[in-house]
Amino acid sequence: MTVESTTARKPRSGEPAQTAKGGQPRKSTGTRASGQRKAAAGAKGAKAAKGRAAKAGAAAGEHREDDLVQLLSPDGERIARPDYDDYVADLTPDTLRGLYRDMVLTRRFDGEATSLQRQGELGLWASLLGQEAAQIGSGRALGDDDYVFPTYREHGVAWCRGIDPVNLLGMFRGVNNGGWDPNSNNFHLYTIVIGSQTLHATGYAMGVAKDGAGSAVVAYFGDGATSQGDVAEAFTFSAVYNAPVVFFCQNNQWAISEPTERQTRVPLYQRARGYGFPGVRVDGNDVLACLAVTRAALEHARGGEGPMMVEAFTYRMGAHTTSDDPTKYRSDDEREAWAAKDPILRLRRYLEREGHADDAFFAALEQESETLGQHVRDTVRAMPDPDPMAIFDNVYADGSSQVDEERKAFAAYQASFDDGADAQAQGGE
Amino acid sequence: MTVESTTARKPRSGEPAQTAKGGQPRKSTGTRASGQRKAAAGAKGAKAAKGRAAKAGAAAGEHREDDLVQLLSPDGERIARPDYDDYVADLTPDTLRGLYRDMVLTRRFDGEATSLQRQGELGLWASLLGQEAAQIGSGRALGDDDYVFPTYREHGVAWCRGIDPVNLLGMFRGVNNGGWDPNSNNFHLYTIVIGSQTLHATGYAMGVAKDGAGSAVVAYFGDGATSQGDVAEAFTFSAVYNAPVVFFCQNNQWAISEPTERQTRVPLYQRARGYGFPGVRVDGNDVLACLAVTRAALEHARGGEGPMMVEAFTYRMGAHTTSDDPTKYRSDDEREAWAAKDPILRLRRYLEREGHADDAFFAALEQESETLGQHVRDTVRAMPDPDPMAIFDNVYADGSSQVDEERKAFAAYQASFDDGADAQAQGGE
Amino acid sequence: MSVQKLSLAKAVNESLRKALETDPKVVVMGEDVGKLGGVFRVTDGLQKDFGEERVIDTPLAESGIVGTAIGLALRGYRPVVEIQFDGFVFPAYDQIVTQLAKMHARSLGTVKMPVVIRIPYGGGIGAVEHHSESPEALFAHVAGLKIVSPSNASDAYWMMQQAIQTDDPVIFFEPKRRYWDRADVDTEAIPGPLHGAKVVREGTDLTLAAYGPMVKVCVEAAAAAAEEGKSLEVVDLRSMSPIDFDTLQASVERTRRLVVVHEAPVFYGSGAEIAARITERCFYHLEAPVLRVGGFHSPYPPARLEDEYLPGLDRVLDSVDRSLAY
Amino acid sequence: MSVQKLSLAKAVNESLRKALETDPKVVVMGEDVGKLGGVFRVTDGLQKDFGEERVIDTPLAESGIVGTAIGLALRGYRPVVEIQFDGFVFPAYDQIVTQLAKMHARSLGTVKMPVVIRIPYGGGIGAVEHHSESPEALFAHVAGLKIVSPSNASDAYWMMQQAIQTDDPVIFFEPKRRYWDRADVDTEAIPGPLHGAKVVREGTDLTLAAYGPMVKVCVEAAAAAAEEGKSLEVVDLRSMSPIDFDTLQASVERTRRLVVVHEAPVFYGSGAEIAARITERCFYHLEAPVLRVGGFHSPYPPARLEDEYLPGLDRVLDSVDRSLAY
Ligand SMILES: Cc1ncc(C[n+]2csc(CCOP(=O)(O)OP(=O)(O)O)c2C)c(N)n1
Ligand SMILES: Cc1ncc(C[n+]2csc(CCOP(=O)(O)OP(=O)(O)O)c2C)c(N)n1
Ligand SMILES: [Mg+2]
Ligand SMILES: [Mg+2]
Repeated sequence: MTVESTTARKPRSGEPAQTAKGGQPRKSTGTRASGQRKAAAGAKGAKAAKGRAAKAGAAAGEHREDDLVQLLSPDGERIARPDYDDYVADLTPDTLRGLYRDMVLTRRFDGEATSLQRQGELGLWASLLGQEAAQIGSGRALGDDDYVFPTYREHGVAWCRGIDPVNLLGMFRGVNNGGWDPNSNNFHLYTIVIGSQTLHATGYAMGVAKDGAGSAVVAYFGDGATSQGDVAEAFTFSAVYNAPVVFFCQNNQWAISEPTERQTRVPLYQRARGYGFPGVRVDGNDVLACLAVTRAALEHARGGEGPMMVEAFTYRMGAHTTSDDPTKYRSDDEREAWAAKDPILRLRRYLEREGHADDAFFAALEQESETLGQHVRDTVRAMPDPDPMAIFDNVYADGSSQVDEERKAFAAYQASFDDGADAQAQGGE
Repeated sequence: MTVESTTARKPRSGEPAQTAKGGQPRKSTGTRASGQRKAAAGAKGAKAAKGRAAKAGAAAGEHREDDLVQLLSPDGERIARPDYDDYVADLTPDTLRGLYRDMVLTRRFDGEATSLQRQGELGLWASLLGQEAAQIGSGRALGDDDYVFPTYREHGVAWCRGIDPVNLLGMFRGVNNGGWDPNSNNFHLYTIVIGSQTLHATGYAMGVAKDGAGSAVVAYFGDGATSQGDVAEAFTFSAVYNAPVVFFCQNNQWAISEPTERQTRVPLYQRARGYGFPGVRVDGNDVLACLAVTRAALEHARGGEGPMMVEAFTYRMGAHTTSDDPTKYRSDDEREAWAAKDPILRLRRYLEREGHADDAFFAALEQESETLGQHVRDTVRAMPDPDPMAIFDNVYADGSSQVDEERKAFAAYQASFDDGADAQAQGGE
Repeated sequence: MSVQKLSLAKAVNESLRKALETDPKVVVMGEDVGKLGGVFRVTDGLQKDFGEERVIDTPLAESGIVGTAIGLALRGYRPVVEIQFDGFVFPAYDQIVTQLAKMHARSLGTVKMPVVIRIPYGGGIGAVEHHSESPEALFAHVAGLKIVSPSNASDAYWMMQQAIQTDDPVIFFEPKRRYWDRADVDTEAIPGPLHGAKVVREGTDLTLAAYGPMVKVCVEAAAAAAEEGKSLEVVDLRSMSPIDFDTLQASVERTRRLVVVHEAPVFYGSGAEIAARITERCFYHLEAPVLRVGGFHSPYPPARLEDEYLPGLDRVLDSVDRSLAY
Repeated sequence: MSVQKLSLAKAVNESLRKALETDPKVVVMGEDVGKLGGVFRVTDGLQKDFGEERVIDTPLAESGIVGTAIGLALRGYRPVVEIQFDGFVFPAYDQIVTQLAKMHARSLGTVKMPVVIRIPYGGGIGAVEHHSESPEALFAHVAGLKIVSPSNASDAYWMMQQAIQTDDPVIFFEPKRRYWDRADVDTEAIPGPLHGAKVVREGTDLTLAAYGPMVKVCVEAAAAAAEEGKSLEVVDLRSMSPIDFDTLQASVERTRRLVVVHEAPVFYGSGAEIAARITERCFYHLEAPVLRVGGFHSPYPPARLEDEYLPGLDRVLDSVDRSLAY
């Protein structure tokens, strides 16, 4: 049995952000010529959404520094937010449980990956611990036709897109540099060079607009990334071309060892205004708020209003990666304080408070978690090393005589060992 | 007789932005160990300035889109601006005439350069026509210890710094890539790669702060440059380190053939806010307003408040450079409309209205213009081509065996012609 | 057959026009490529005829231009990007090297990157700093990129057609000082392979290898040498990555001597790769070491010195003589 | 005399400490260099001892780091900049190539650029993409930059001292997989010239030339070859720009054979320049073409393939045999 994301498990319905596209099965985009269909769908969606988007957009514009959008208190109480309540009004207990389930399974997967790194099965792991609400909230806001450009830490978003999380591990194990077809789930490859993908997202969104498609693009990036020139250029291009892109910044307050004050002296969401589009700060540990704000931002983009920025204010509970030692630069107190705002706990409290989930649900989920963990462990351990000749594959789509020459020489060199002809082989390292 | 800038001509006094440094003669900065002196001076200046700077800064923060700081109407009427009036309260008729003189002589120099290009004496010229007020206004706001990082069009600022304008022509003639010692006038070399110098300015300003010097740095750039990632990074670094740098953007509304809408969808001065420092939009054809706003921004920077952005809203009356043909992309009407707002005419009207200048002044200035023109023409025509061996000079400060080897080989090659030994020499191109 | 006499600039323009006509996914983008038609007028008239959605004036940010072109390619477009001058490609270097070049491999082949980056390059036009450089080696070292440079209008036309059709990123270096050189262009010919070298003049005593702007200089040098009874073969490499070593090797095996000529600095330049590889392939054939003629290890000099800096007939012939003296 | 056994990382650390102590104008800057002491702990403890004004955690923007370092240098500082990994230097490439490298020449010598850019480089540590590259050739082609790479702790210490004292920009490539290798460092020795090569093992049959991480591999290869009766000389080039061709030439004139080894791709790599120049200088001495061993023309592969990709003992010895077979 494989455990899938809540979205992938069942046809979607009743989620307003997807209304325009209803329960249509996911299709890869890429070069397909479905411009017309999407254009129509987009127009419909845009119309329906317009009013609300404008409302939320306006709200965003007036945000004060401390105006963090929050729909759930850390204790799991529902907080009224007239400007965003509409965006979660449709959530059924089932959907809420689904959000919870996705967060729990993502955390479980993440924990497994951390263990696998410790066991030497992975070379490195970048944990999302603590950022589950930001990722599941925003990830579940996406429509099938929307497209995601992640960093290297968007495991929860990948999960929402229906990527088998095991595929994410290939690059961390060192068997590939990205192990999935971006177009099969509208989820681009992980990008390690900080900020680069925001321009790809913008270009993609320019293409979406050109196609008259009604979908949107989400570019994920961190607080540290906001300092990169590329991110600023993405802001400029998207504003100038009015590209339907949502800039989703997970401000987890650290860029490796550097606190956000090393990147900015004002809250990051304010950056957007100076480029001519709205920015909103949302409680990144509140999955409902993240869902609502992302839905609003996507509507804004799909509705032809251009880019929008979301700053999800959250916290990186773990180390930057398994190579990092956070004790060198941050206090335990800070981590403790944030543990109290745990995103999963918060939704659980809400579910329990409202009576939306019972012990059976939690027990079944625990069982699913175990199954997922087993699947991850088994599959990763079975991942073979690539064939050495793979070095020469896919350097070019249309080939290159330079690669051909080197491939040939290397094959001959390799063959010289098979022959046992080469005495030096014995001295190899 | 050489014609010098108004500042260079006489010791300064009575200009409040320079009070802290009084009439001290200009000295080169660079690595000299005058930190203490300047720190002290800076502290004094900062204190005195604090009140006004805060006032102007606050005003900047509240700017609305249409809030263009203007002290002189196109007709030369003085417009009251309580937030900036203080910054020009000290101006004597003599100072006003000096500003006029600097604008006129700058325009004359610029026109000579354009002619010299047409005559084949220069390979290229980037005219500042129409931007005299932005450059003289901001340039005259500078203190001796302040440092300027220009683009390739800051001829008026160079003039204010006391650079012999002929030195600016070397790179356009093709005899060097920058013909002055930046430290002798605190005026860095022209930078052609768009935006790069804003980071140099920021780094320099970080050094100024480290030294405890009370001076400031001004980075000039265009509207097009605001799209470059480097400029955004300069904003980030200067804000994070609270570096005393003024970002002076001359929005002349064109980046070669592209109007400002290709770079932004909101007024450029708003960009600063998103990085946590104030931005002001000033009428770039109003020399008094440019002087006042730059003085305020410099005070802000010198006073330890960090960076500030000034957008001087002006217009490029000429072609981008002598290689450009603006008829391909812009209408004559636009140019006409702006001709009516001519910065020199505007100040002349004010001077005349107030009775600050008589015919004798204008006649003498005309004479000075002629002298300057003659000086420019004579000096440029006499500028020798560099020695071919100069190719190998200054590649490294500490030498390199690679350069030595190539220098030697080239010298030998050159010598082979002198010998007349090489028959091929006859076929040379 | 349809033969026209076109300048190199116009040949690129016609080729772009053809591509825009044939493939709705082709877009042209860059600074000033629209209304102005580019600072060299290479895209002249294209925006007028194909609209602002196809011929796009971009913000002044090279990383943004290439980065968004990558995104457009991911969406199924085939962007042809203009970098205004050689010296302004560096802000885009990161996107080119870490993203554009590696995306196909990173995706294990699932994603293609049909992006052409046009760069007017090289000196000889009396320009200011950053407007005369030859940075091709800085790209050729990077796997995943293809690097070409036409030397004449006909090649410019056809190589641009082929570059746009390639599913890999191609850096298309246009020899700006040859923009105004005219030649017959047969727009219905069947072109040779994009990465194939061409023997443009046959000879027996020595091979001159060049590409882009230096081909003309080499052909002229060969003519001058012929008057002195020396028979030089000239190979137009056309592609710097990959390099058609087979054609060059065949030539050198005949002539036994090779001089490589380019504008870029010799130190770590493309001549080094060619010299090293040809020496390895033709070790027993070579009568002289492969010699290199090119720019010096110095920043490109101010315009009044560029005639000294750029390899001209004299410097080429000097090296020819040095080679023949072995 | 003060000899300590230090790891290469610690040797750089001690060298930076010494520079911070001696010259108040030296500042260390980069991402995570402060409290964390860098991801490789090369700057460990420096911020604690010299404060945040001397050891500066920067925003996450490499162009900004190098660009502000240039500004600081103009103000009289001597910045030592860290780029966290080889693959992240490219956002700074424009500032390095168009500004840092050219400022001294642009100013006709009036301005100096004493900036050191430290880059941990190369593979062999099982890292993810962009963390294992060897981009030295992409800098060495650019005039105005000096490029060095130490192969051991002692050189690391001294070359860093010298690099900081140089009035030109120096790109200091640190062989990250040798960070933990320990060697004696004499902090009172008199070092050889920064750009001088060193014969680190003498031999008579063939010269192996390498720098940085590959020196160790070559020394091991020479030891293995010795057991088979082949006498290999090993030259540690130490500097890739300029290159000490004199020392290398002298070696090759003795051994008559040369194999150049580096991690970077062979195609357009530093081996090409070395092969071309040494062939020119030693044409009549060489018994075999200069052979090159290095990375392939492909993106650096995923970690599980890097042992195949990187030149190891076997591949070096294979080329030695090929050379000797001529
Ligand atoms: C261009 C570039 N420079 C440096 C790095 C090394 N690096 C990897 S992650 C990271 C910090 C990123 O911080 P942030 O953007 O906040 O994302 P987070 O890791 O916190 O999710 C750094 C400096 C990189 N990957 N790319
Ligand atoms: C990085 C870079 N890209 C392109 C160019 C070519 N170029 C020179 S000036 C210019 C327009 C600059 O516009 P703006 O910043 O508004 O300054 P202005 O010329 O209007 O004063 C361009 C595109 C350049 N110099 N540098
Ligand atoms: Mg972060
Ligand atoms: Mg402009």
